[in-house]
Amino acid sequence: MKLSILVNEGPYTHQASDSAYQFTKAALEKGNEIFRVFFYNDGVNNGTRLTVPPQDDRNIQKNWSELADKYKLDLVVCIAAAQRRGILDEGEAKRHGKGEGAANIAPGFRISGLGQLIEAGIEADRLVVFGD
Amino acid sequence: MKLSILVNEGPYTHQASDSAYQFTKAALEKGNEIFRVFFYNDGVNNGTRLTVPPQDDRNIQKNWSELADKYKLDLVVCIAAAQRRGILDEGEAKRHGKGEGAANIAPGFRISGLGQLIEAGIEADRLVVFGD
Amino acid sequence: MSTLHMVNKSPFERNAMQSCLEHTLEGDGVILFEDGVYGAVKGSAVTGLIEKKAGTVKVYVLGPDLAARGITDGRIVDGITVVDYPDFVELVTTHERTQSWL
Amino acid sequence: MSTLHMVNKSPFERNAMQSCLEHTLEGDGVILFEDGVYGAVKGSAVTGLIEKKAGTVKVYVLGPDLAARGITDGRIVDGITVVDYPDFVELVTTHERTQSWL
Amino acid sequence: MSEAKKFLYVNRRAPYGTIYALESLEVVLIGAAFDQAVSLAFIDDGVFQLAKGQDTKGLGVKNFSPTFRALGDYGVTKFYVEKESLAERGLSEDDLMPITYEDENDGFAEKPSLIFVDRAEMARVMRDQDVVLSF
Amino acid sequence: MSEAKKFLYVNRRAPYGTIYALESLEVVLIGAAFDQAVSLAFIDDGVFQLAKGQDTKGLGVKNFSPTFRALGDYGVTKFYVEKESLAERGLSEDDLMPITYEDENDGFAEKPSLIFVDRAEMARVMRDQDVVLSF
Repeated sequence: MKLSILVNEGPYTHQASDSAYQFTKAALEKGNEIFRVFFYNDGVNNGTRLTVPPQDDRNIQKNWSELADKYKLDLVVCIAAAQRRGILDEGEAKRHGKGEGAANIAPGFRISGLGQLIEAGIEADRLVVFGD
Repeated sequence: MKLSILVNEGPYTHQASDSAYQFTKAALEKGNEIFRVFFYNDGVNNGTRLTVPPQDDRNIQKNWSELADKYKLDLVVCIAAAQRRGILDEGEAKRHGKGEGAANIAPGFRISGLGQLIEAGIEADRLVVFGD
Repeated sequence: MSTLHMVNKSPFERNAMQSCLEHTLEGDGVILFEDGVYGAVKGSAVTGLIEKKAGTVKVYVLGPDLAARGITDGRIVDGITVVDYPDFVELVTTHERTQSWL
Repeated sequence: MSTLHMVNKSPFERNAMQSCLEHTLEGDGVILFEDGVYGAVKGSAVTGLIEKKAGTVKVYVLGPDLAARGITDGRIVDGITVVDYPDFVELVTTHERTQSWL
Repeated sequence: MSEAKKFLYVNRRAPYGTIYALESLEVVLIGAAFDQAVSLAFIDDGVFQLAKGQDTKGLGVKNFSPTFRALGDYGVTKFYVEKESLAERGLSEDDLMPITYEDENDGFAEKPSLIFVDRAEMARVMRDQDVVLSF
Repeated sequence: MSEAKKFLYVNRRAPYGTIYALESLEVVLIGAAFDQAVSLAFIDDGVFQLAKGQDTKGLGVKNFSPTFRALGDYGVTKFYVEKESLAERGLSEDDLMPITYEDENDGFAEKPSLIFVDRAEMARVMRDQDVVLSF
């Protein structure tokens, strides 16, 4: 079956991102297709490459990036929510004059518009929402 | 009177940072001393210089930075909480190999240890906590 | 046309589980996960909310979340099914839609 | 040795206001702000929680948060004082400590 | 793209204390361009989003409540509001903003967008959907 | 620095669903080095933090509950646990981890750190503080 996932909370603070990750992984391992994982609200903070979690803790961003790499997942960070919270790709960083090297989007994530969430709802058989 | 402020949530998602800002401003305007504003949990996200809020919205980071500038406030972001969430100063960015220009700490904020929160509790007459 | 309702909040802290249960219809499923698993425990102040719905709604609880919180299966209300992540995925696919009670 | 209790959560969504009120002592103050201001409104399902404590505890509500939510002063429970941010600061300094019910 | 799906946006949170109400509305606005069947549900603290007379100047945040009144122009005309949620909060229907739309199939007659339903009806509205979004 | 202040850490949230319990504990650990009078209060869902037998392997997150048992070594020996909060959640005192400390003023005798109090006593504990921290 074709599933889309919506993640509304950032890493570590709420369990939402962990739950979404475990769910997505289980869905893929069972042979389901993941049309898209969309990150909204504080969920955009999952897509920063700057986190440095404690050595004995999981690295949530890396978990997502690796899953994306393995299964060719489409991880989309909402541009409006990302701007409010300071998640930028190179184009955005340049456009807003944040300086060379300031882009903090993590590998495997891309920034795009909210229409991608609507499309995820239209194209998938089920949309599953994880939040606070 | 000497006050310390603790902010446990990030900008925009919860009202906590707005409330803390309005409270701190009112306290200063009434002639109180603010010993320190400490940012913990997702509160560390108030200290990113990368936010680009909509034109018709307030800029919470800038509000804090300007208040700090005007009143010589000590805005401290917890280092452990900041590492989990991807808020880094230049030293941290270099130490963790995040690349040139990756530091995203905003003007007027500094990164330091949790001891600074305990000290804020010890040294101030009142510690006021804003969170979710 | 049944719905899988997803509840991830403690029923002692928030009104999500109660509100969810008041909006379920015959044949719906409810999965308790994250802090929502506390709603599945016997002998608490909110156990009645779940028990009242036992006849019309099927309730599931996520095992890994129970284990993390030190809740043994013996403390779960009779009739609630303990599931794992693959089962959770299965439940999503076998209900027509999901609704998250955030 | 009185405490200023700070409540910023809707009493319909969370248990913070109720838990707070059950832990107040004679002479304490309670300030309702952010979504906590909904607890100050007359004629709701939780109005009784505040009214029950009216004799022992002084309750304040933050005006700017009321206005944002469209709540006029006439709808506030009698005996609750509407305050602004400078008053809020004053309340913090005139109580011995603050306790936030997050 | 497949044929039109039924999207329901469930609003259970108060405005301003958190951003969820506002960011949900931003999705509704974008979603309106997609030619799907859109409804909004207001239950629990979500009904507070529709309160009359919101004035956020004292907080320095944006009052987004007028945007609800503009949704009719985007073809979003079904706002299901739960009666029990209003009553529990000491609210009556008159405490909410009047929200209307112009019905293009009826000579652009102005019609109410707010549909007051009881909890049992709300449960049926929820089940009559393809995609249910909550924030 | 001024003389020792009384710090109370109030825990009202369940573990794992949110990070507040863990990050509160991290403050307690750092705070223990400051030679202040430290107490912890567990009320409402906070009592769940002390539950026996927590096993987080299935979630891939760190089980931090053993850290509570180590706090005695840092001089943090007063864990006030509210009886009503336990009862409402179907818990008894036996469902909690045993937490003890060695009393250096009493020949390092092992003593319980958990102090079970009713709600009225908890209210008095809270008022007997200089600084009350909640996360």
